[in-house]
Amino acid sequence: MNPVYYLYLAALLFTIGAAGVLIRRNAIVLFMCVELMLNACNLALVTFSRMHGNLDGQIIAFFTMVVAAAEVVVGLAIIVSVFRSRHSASVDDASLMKL
Amino acid sequence: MTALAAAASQTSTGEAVQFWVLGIVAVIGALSTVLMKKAVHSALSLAGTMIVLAVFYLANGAYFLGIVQIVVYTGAIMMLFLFVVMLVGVTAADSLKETLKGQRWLAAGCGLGFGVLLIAGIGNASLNSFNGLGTANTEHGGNVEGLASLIFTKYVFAFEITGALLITATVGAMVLTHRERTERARTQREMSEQRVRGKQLPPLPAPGVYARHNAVDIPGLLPDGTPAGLTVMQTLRNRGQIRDVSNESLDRLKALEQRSEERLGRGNDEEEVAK
Amino acid sequence: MSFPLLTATAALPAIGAVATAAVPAARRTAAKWLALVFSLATLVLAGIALARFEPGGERYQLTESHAWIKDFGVRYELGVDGIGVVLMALTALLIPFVILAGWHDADPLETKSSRWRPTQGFFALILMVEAMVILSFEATDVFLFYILFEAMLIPMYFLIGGFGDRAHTGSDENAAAQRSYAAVKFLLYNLVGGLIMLAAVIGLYVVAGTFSLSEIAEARANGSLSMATSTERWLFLGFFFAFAVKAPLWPLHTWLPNAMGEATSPVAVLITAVVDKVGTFAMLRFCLQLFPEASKWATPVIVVLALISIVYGALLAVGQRDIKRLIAYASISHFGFIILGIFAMTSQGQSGATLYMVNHGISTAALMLVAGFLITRRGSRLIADYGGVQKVAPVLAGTFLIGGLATLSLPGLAPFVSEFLVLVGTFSAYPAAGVIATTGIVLAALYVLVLYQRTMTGPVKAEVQGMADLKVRELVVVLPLIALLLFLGVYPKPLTEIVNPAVQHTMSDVQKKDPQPEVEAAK
Amino acid sequence: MENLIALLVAAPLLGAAVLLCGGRRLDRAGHWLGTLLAAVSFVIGVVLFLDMLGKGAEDRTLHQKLFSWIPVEGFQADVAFQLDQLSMTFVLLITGVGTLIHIYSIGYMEHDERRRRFFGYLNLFLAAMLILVVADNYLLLYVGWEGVGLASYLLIGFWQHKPSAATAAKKAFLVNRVGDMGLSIAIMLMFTTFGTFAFGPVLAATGETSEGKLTAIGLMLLLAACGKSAQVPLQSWLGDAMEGPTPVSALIHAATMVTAGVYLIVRSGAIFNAAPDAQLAVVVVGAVTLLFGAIVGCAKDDIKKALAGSTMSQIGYMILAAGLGPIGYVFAIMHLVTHGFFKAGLFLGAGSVMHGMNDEVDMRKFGGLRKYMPVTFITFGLGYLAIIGFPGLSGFFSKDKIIEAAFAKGGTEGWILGSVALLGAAITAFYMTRVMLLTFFGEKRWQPDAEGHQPHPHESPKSMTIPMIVLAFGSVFAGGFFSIGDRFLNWLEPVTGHSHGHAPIGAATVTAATMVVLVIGVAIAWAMYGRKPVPVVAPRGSLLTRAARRDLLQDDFNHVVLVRGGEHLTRSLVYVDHTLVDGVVNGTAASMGGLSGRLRKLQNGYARSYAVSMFGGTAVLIAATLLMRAV
Repeated sequence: MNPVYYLYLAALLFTIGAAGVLIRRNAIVLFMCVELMLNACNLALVTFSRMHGNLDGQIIAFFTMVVAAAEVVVGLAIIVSVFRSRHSASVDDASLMKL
Repeated sequence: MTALAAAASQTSTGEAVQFWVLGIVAVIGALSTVLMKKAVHSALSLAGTMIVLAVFYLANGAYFLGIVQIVVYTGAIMMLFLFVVMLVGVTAADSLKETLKGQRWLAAGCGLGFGVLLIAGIGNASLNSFNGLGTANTEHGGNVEGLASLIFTKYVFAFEITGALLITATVGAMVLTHRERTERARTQREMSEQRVRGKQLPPLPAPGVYARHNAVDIPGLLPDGTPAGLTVMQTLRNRGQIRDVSNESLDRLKALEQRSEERLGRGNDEEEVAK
Repeated sequence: MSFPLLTATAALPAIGAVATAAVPAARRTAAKWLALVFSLATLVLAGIALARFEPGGERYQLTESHAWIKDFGVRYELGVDGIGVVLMALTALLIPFVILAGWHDADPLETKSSRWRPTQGFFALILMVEAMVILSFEATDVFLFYILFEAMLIPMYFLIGGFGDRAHTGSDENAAAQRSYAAVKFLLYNLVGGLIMLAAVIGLYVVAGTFSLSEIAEARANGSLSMATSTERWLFLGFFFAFAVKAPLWPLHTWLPNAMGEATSPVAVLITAVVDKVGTFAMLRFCLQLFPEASKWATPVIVVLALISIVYGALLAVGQRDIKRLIAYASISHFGFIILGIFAMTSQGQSGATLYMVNHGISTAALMLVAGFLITRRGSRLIADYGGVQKVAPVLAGTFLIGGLATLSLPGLAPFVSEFLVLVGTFSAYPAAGVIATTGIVLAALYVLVLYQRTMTGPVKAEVQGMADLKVRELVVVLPLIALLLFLGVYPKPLTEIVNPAVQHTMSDVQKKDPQPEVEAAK
Repeated sequence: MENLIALLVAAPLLGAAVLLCGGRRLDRAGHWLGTLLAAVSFVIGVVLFLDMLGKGAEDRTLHQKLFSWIPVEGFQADVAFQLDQLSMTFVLLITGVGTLIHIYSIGYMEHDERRRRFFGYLNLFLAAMLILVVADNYLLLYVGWEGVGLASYLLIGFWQHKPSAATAAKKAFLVNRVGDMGLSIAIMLMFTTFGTFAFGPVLAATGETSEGKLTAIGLMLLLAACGKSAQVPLQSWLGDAMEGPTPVSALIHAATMVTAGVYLIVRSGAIFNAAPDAQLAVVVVGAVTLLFGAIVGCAKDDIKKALAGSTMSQIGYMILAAGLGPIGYVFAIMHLVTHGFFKAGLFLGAGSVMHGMNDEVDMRKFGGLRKYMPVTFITFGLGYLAIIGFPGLSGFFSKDKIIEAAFAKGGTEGWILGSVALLGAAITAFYMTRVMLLTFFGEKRWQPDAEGHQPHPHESPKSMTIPMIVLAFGSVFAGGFFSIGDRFLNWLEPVTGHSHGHAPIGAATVTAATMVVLVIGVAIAWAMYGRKPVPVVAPRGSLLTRAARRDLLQDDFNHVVLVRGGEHLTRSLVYVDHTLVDGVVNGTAASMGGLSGRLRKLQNGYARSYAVSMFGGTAVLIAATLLMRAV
């Protein structure tokens, strides 16, 4: 088997995640979809690392995980505080950004 | 070690079988993450996908990342998600009905186009030769050692920055979710006591409630017809600009009553005559 | 290095603007005097420049040149030829009168708070406009000129939109809406023109590699810079469009009546007598000098448009019911004459056009300012609201009549000289156009006399009864203008002497010679 | 001597400036100052005249260049004067009659609070008229030409509070402007043809250009003359101009300004001589106006308007004579001078009558005034006799010469023109007799004025009668003085040239014919107005009478075609400007606004929508990258 298939899988997962971001309204699920996209990227990075025969790709994937963790922490905190004030986790409810 | 290194540098049939089986599981998990109505189900599906991905990392020779993926991602982050889902309400099921006009079609179109383009791009790239991680992993005595030597040498600056990022994120999360309360909340009892002990028991009648005028300088009338000076605003009271029409209006009230009485009385008389 | 006289002339009003704006709210009168003093000082400097200008000398004199934006070859380059120096002097001359005439136009309304200080702003903006206009008459760098050409819109916008004529009919809200409409229209029209010009300026840079007028002209003259015919034409059109909007030429004129009608009359003078002159001036300096072939190519169309402007503006002036709009349409007609004179490309036509710019500035200022005094007294701009003013305010009526007679180019007053020169110049190049333009003098008489008859003569209207005659301040505004009109009408030689050499340069730029009289040609 | 020419102009100009700018302080002495300066100008004129008489006929012309007026490359306009015999004649007429009328106005305008200004305007007129006649080039002549137009405008509208006066003034100026247009085009044509517009070079070079050019110049000059001299088709303003004070009518609209057209044509004689077509047009205009004015004069009941019709008709004679070429130039000017005397006298007489009759102008409300105003009657009567051509008086000599010259034109043309001139003489006799009879003879038909005052006719003060007497002298003797020994002919010939035509009929026959038609005219008038009482209210009259009362429908034509048409044109143009020209712009603005309104909806505030855009954008970027790589 050619490891390129991992890349195809990563692309597929990334696209599914992206579509999820566009379709879902629940902010939590939205975040999960973002995580899915990040994971897909990580998979691609790990595969590249293997292909190129050095560890830099894995390092980047590692950093991605760290950043994702930080992002999730802050993002979930925001969701919680928005939920407290609005009693809704729907991103469509926060639509004041228009004329 | 050598066996593992060999597994990393070439694709065995076993890996192919594992890829096709687990790959399908991963895609199903991703799809159900997107399509499940309840957030809990989505979270669980995502956790599944992530475990599959961890296996793939291991298969690709990224042993450290594979473990981290399970411990940090599936173990910590997904739990955090679940906590928040609980906080927001487990039962809250999303309606999957689209409210934005054309959003779903656009999303689907874009997603499809994007996917096709991505896959086409990968297909176009000349990726047929690969080196495998054998030498890279064995150079420092193993995958973890290899990563460590990179992180603490080449990427040490980025590493420190990510540390700062994590601290900031932690503080940020605390700031965002923390609600400040500097004094003790008042009990219901205290509130009702305060209401009774205040200067005025009921809210003041507004000008014109009982009055025949609605001008601000004319006091409202108490039920007995006398003016309630307190209903006029402080400034006017201080200036002495209260128009006292109590007597007029009382007289007028009396005249009205008298007239109506006369009319009623006559009516009564007639009724009596009729009887 | 010698004293930078041109920079000083432009900088002084700019400094004055800042100083005036900085005067505290309560010291309103001080702000007015400050503005007046600065404008008079500018006039002195402009007078010195005029005196130091040698008509027979170099084409551009009193030049200054400093590098500005090196990467694009933009230079801060100043210099005046006979046309520029005369127009610069005209601007410096008119501003003190504008300030004096608008002495009370921006006094704050009582209802506003004490921190409200429109007066300072009004006079500061006027001085700002003066600074920019003067500098644009001096700029010999295309890019510098473009920046000024656009920048002067900003103070003008606020002057029109922020300080409307208090004599309006209908409600305050309605008047405010009208005013902002006029201001926005002014701005948009001129911005569109400026935008197209910007494209042409960039195009010019791409073709020529420099913004310096003298360098481009020199390169064109010695053949080191040749433009393709179509390139030259497009660039010409880009420049000309902007100037035609500013001038304004039919059919790009509709912003002018609105702007002049809604603005206070000093600001209206500023628009038509000062700012618009930049447009016609730029036609002479940039269009003809940079694009001589394209100018000649476009001449037939421009002459026709100018003729339409003349007749159309005059006819519309006859049909107006609002005094200030009437004067605005009259100005459109006069701008038609100026453009006609420029593009007739004869010595008489171009000298006449230059004189016309000066004389039109003075005569319109006189007429418009007197009209403003009249309107302030009665509180209405409608012609029908007046009648018999002559009986109650004879001096006002007399000055109004003289302003009107200047507008209709009566011989003996300055505009006649320029108008006749334009007509002769046009006639010798395009006889038919000359004849059509001549009808303008009949129509001018019509609208001026109808205006005078309806407002000044006849039985005294009740509302006009007891109208005060001109006060000292107003006389100080009007009488010098009238004296100038008379002087330049009888003895325009000082002006023509300065203008003639510059016109000869322009004529040689476009490589045109005056048509020879038939009899001499036969010899 | 030359410098005196500038002084000649400067005196009244100074007067105008002082009187108009001087303010109320000068109210008490203003009229004296004005009159004095007019007289000074007259005296200077006389001095110049005497000096001129002392020289030989060939070097009588004086030149004076004051300064270069408009020096532009290839275009030289100077303020320069030229005083020759022709100009001299006019200078004496203008300053002489002008001074008399200044004196007359002192009395006539006594009760007007704006008398100072009136004298200022009169002085302004004198200055402009003098510039007109002593200019040495057409452009300076144009300055005077417009200057007298301005003065005329100011004086006709002197009583501005009357809407009719204001309208009449405006009309006069506008109609004149049409004529001025002709003059300016003529000057432009001269400039392009000759390269100059000074009299000397232009008139000397007429042989060097084509006849077509000269005809065009001639026709344009004729247009100018028509405007200023109230000739058909630009005659309509003169009748209305009678709204002005009577001295103005006498000076400007009878004696001097309206004759400027004749001056222009005679001055440009060389051009017309070389352009027979233009000359023919001049003759036609003169002949038509001659009859037109006479007919209008017959029908008017307003004494001043009747005289205005007469003025028009008499100027028609002059234009006719001027159009005849060298045969007629001298006689045109001679008639102009004698007409200046007797018409000014007639107008002053009319003013005197009005002065005594509470400013009544309707002749049907006069009658029998000869006993009450003897001086006016006698001077007016002498003027009357002069204008109808009573043998021995001024008009007889000058008009007779014109009729002779008309016949002498030769051919059918000569016969037609001669007959028209004769017919005109008959009509002149008729309407002037009518004026005379209605005013001074017959019953008293006096009516109280609007305020109910019964008129008490009385003789006017000395300041008014003396000028009338002086003018009456001129009316009686000027013609004879000029004609005996061909004095006037010899005086002007060096400037205008002269040629004797070959009359098909003898001079005596013409004179006899003139006498016959004169008697017929007078007789008819006597039969109609002398024999039987005249109704106070005008009878309806024949179709021609009614048309003549309305100036032969000229005004109606103007009103319908020009005024109404113009109103419609301007109104529709205002509409077009607002809806079409402005509409395109506003439409563009509105469509931009609409477009931005649509585009604004894309900004709906939903983060997911924005995300789709970003995602789509990314897809496009990837596609672009791939494509670029593929290429």
